[in-house]
Amino acid sequence: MRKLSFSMATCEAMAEEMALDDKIFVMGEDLARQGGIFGQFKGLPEKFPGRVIDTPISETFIIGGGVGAALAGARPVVDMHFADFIGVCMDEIFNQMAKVRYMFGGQAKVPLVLRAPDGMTIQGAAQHSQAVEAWFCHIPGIQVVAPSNPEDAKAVLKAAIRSDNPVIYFENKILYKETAMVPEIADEVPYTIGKAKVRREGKDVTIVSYSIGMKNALGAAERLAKEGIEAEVIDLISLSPWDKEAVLTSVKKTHRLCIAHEAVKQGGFGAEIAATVAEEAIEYLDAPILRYGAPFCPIPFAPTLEKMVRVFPEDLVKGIKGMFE
Amino acid sequence: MSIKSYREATFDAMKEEMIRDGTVYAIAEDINGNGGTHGRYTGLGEAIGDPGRVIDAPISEAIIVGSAVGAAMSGLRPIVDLRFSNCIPCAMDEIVNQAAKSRYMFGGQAKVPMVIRAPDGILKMQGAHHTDCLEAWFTHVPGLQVVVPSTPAEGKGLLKTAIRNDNPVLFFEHKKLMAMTGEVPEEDYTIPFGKARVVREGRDVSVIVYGIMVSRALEAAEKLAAEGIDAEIIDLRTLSPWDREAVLASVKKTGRAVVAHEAVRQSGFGAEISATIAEEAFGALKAPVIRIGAPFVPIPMAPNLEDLCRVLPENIYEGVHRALGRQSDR
Amino acid sequence: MVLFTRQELLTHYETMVKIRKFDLEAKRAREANEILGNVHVYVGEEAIAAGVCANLERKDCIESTHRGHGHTIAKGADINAMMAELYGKATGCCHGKGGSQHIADFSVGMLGANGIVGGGYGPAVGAALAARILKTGAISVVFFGDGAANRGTFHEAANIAAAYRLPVIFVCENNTWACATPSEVGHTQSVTEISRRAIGYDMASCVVNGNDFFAVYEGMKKLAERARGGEGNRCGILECQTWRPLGHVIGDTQPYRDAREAWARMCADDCIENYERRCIAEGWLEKKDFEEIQDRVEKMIRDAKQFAVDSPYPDASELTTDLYD
Amino acid sequence: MKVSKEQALKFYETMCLIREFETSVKHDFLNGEIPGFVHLYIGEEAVATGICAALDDTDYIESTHRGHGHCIAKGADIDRMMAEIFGKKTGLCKGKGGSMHIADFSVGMLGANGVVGGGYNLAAGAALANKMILKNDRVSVVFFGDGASNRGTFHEAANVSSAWKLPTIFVNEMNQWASTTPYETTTAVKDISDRAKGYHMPAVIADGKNVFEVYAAAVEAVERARAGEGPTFIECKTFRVEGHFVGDPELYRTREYVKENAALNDPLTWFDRTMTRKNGYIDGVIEPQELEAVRAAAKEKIVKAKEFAMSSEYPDPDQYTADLYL
Repeated sequence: MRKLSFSMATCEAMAEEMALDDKIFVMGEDLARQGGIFGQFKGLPEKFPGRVIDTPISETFIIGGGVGAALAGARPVVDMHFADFIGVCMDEIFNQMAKVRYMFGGQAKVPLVLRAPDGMTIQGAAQHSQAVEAWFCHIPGIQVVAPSNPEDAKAVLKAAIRSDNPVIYFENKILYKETAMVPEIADEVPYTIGKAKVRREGKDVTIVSYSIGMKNALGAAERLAKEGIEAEVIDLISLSPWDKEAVLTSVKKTHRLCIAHEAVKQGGFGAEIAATVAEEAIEYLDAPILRYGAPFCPIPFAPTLEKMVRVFPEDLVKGIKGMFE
Repeated sequence: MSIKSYREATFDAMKEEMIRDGTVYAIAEDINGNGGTHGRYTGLGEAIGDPGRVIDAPISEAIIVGSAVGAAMSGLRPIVDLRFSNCIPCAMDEIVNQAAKSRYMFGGQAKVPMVIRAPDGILKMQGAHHTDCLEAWFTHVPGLQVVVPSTPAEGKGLLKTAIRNDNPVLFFEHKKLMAMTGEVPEEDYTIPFGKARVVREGRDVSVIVYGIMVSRALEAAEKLAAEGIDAEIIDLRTLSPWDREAVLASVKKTGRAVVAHEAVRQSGFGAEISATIAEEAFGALKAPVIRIGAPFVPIPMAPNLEDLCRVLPENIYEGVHRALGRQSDR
Repeated sequence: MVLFTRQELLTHYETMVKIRKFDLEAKRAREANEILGNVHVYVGEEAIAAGVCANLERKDCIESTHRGHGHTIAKGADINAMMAELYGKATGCCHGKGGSQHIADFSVGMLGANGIVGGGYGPAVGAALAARILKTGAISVVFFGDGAANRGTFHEAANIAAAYRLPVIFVCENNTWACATPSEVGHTQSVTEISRRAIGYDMASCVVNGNDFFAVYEGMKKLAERARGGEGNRCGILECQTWRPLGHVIGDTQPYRDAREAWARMCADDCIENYERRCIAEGWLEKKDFEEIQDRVEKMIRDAKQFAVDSPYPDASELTTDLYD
Repeated sequence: MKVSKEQALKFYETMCLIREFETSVKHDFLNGEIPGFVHLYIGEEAVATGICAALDDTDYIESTHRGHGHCIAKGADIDRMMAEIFGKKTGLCKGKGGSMHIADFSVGMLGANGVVGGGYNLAAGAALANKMILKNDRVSVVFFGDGASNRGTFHEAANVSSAWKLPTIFVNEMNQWASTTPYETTTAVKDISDRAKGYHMPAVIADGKNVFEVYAAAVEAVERARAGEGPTFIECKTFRVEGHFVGDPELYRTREYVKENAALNDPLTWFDRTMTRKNGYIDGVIEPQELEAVRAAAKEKIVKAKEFAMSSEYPDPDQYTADLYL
């Protein structure tokens, strides 16, 4: 165990896996010289000469090329610079990456990891702040993960790299600087994609979140504890597939559900969680499901406006206390 | 009134709007070659007496949409056709980062009045690259409006609204609609966005649908009526904005809800509807909210596998029975 | 060589100085955290925006890049509103919703900076199409960097502009750096002169020294006249070879190159000094003309900053305005 | 360049197989036995044949929606191809792909593509993997039409292939029609291969009806690619005889126009005419009856393939979620 930042934890995961398998390579913009714009690839170019490749600003190639490389037997990890740019290569993700294996009846496999730094920083404005994970949960053929802390960052990335499926790895830009104790992981399977973790046990209400949203979930749980409400906090970690059972089990225990994410509320992944519970465990609920997400507008630049699109622990606290009135 | 196919009804809508307003133009691949997919544009240039406003585009989706954004910001009202919903991802950035955001980012200086028409849905063995229903993505994008018409008459009125409306609109049309015929008013009319219509009144269960699913729900309702089950069917018409009030009012009346669409079930728009009901009509719910959508796979080619991905009247019928069967013991 | 009137010479000089001082102030303010978010400055490339826009009329449209302050000023935007926008104030040209990276002033045909590299081609082509259908006689200019030249959107736009005979001028600001990656042949670039690609679209092209206002002006003049003069393929590529003396974005420590050298290289070939030298050598202007303008602009920028600082932030109620009509 | 008579006959066999295959598919589609979308390669046979003859089984090709010809030329099993087009479980893709997504990875055919211009980046990526990561000398070929040449994906793949000297070969099938649009109305250049100049990429124009000329161009490109000298652009001037898809009413062009151009560009009649006389491509000539024998054998094979397809089962319903995740 030693203290590592989220971004260093991802570097470590990459380095360990690349050392184990020389079919793994990294491709993206600004990697070789700068180690990624958030330092999330630092040291790799030196450690693995020739296996960290600077691409032009050609996202359709970064993904499409990654898919082709995977089809040819390599194991690419590609970087999307900002998740906001993912729309630029949506076709390569949706029509190629996600479908080739299925369309071709299992002849192909696409062991590719797409690293996508997402979320709001400070005044990043409309095109550098988005959380778009929900789109990809609607796409059969890819897996979607979004870890919330350095330890998971490493374990989940290792699992993603070892997976023979295409995985989109959302890494929140604010979380990069978070530090925490991270264990050296030996060679055993570090994490099983699709499994959630109960971060905090509780009996009164279930709070479900992932990625940066966990700050709100845990923050709210602490405040609620002071008022005698014991919240159970579930970190989904993986969104597609997602750990339905973990959520249902918890809700059947607590009878209350609160969901929070940074992404726009309408059409967000929170809706999938709420809808699933409404269909499979509604008879256990003692209160309406609460869902928190950004209001329905792009991320504005001005600080006064930007504050309005963020979700804060206080919002959850207020809503959850309402469940008990 | 006269009987028209969906194709003819929407053609009339474009024709009338393009004659009325010289700033409306249509651009697509093959638009003059074969009238675009399903011949929805055949003869449009001549019909409006101005072939220059019906433009053949290269196979360059990014620029077809991107240029439409620029043209719209410069005073035109483009109708962009992307042939198949699966071509949308080729222009995803132009839609979500340019069309949707320009007005907002630039503080209202710009406006982007454009319509993107995209035929979608399963027809017959077209494989995984020509059939997906992608509406859910765009309901998650502030700045866009999403329309999914269900009949020829609806198609005409909604398309006219979309063309006159000053926002970027995604107009999803199920391929099975194209040849569907129905009564279409001759006169000039529009249908407001965000206002659902109750297609069939009922007291036992609310069936919330849109697009092609409306006719399938009606079919299911007939079968249910024969068993004495009275289903209320709501056609959302537009998904963003969507008529929460109408849905909530109906569910509060019936106490039961079934939501159905042809898109993949996981993270589809049905989830938003169902989640909203669970939040805001919770007290009125007598049963779980049933959600029906395609299984979590791309569309396979083999006809028998393909059929497993369709959402048909029997699926809705069966869903209603599930809603009625499992009473909530709350 | 065109002969400028004394007034024109002074105006062009003032434009360049205005851009330089505006961006140095923006740099200072960002480094002092008086403004936040991504700020990309145009220092060193002033002659391009000035030389290109000097050939444009108000009705002509420009599509800018993430490095857009220079283009906005050269096209005639109000610098008070611009500075206020950088501060995210209600008085900003985008009411504080856009910020540096999404700055725009439609009243002078500046259709917006773009956070998406290569996102401007489409709108520029569309604006030209609109000009044709509305018969306004306007032409469009899209600025793009050597990095953006590798986006597929360039190819699609160039082809369509040429195939439709639209009056679009593609102005490449080849400053040799794509963010942290050098645009070297064999690294991420396949051609030394991006304008070579004009051949593939049967387009006119012209390569000029981007640090020489007069060369840029001349090159642009030729292409603009061709674009306005009706017949045949009316679009063209103007490649301006220049240099990016500062980091990609303010706060970029430039681990990928020697920052001091990068700055020194500009000082040795500064477009503003080149302009002064030429004017004095030709006996067109004198030193005091320049000093007089320098002082005047100095004050303008100070006032602009004051205006920005004094302006209020947008009211929270503005959050969802300017989204739908 | 000269080739052996055997090689020439091999070319002919492949071209006949493609022609017979497509003719049979067209027939079965029109009488309703094959549903979905089917795009025919009739008239362009010499391109796939000449290019693939220069490749090894371990080399890759990325195909298009008009992919049957590429698939056959690359050596895919014809019975299983036909079964796939009928959506049967014995198909190359177990009935999941169909005509537009046909693929046979066992012979390096990385798939037809329903997205126009979807193949460039995949091919360039395979080339990158082989050259820079797996360190072998395999080459990748991407076929694309004049319409697809306007997709931005071409630009991105061409630039990286040249910048990194990847073993990617861009084979443009200039068949003059982007589905229903004559290429000149939406394409800014006469010779699409001119675009190679924008990437410092060598380019050559080949007569698409002349399998020898195509083959020669391919051999040179493959040598260059294997030698690490980077990509090549081969533009094959050909003509799309059939509609964009089977059932296309072709309102956009006249019968006469099609007949005339089909006759001018047909690779099989050209081959017959040229080989039965003294010519610069082989020593001696090929007798008409030898050609007839090849044609007959091809017909025979296709009849068998159809029987195989018809007699095969549809996939078991429980297979619909298979082959998605590992």
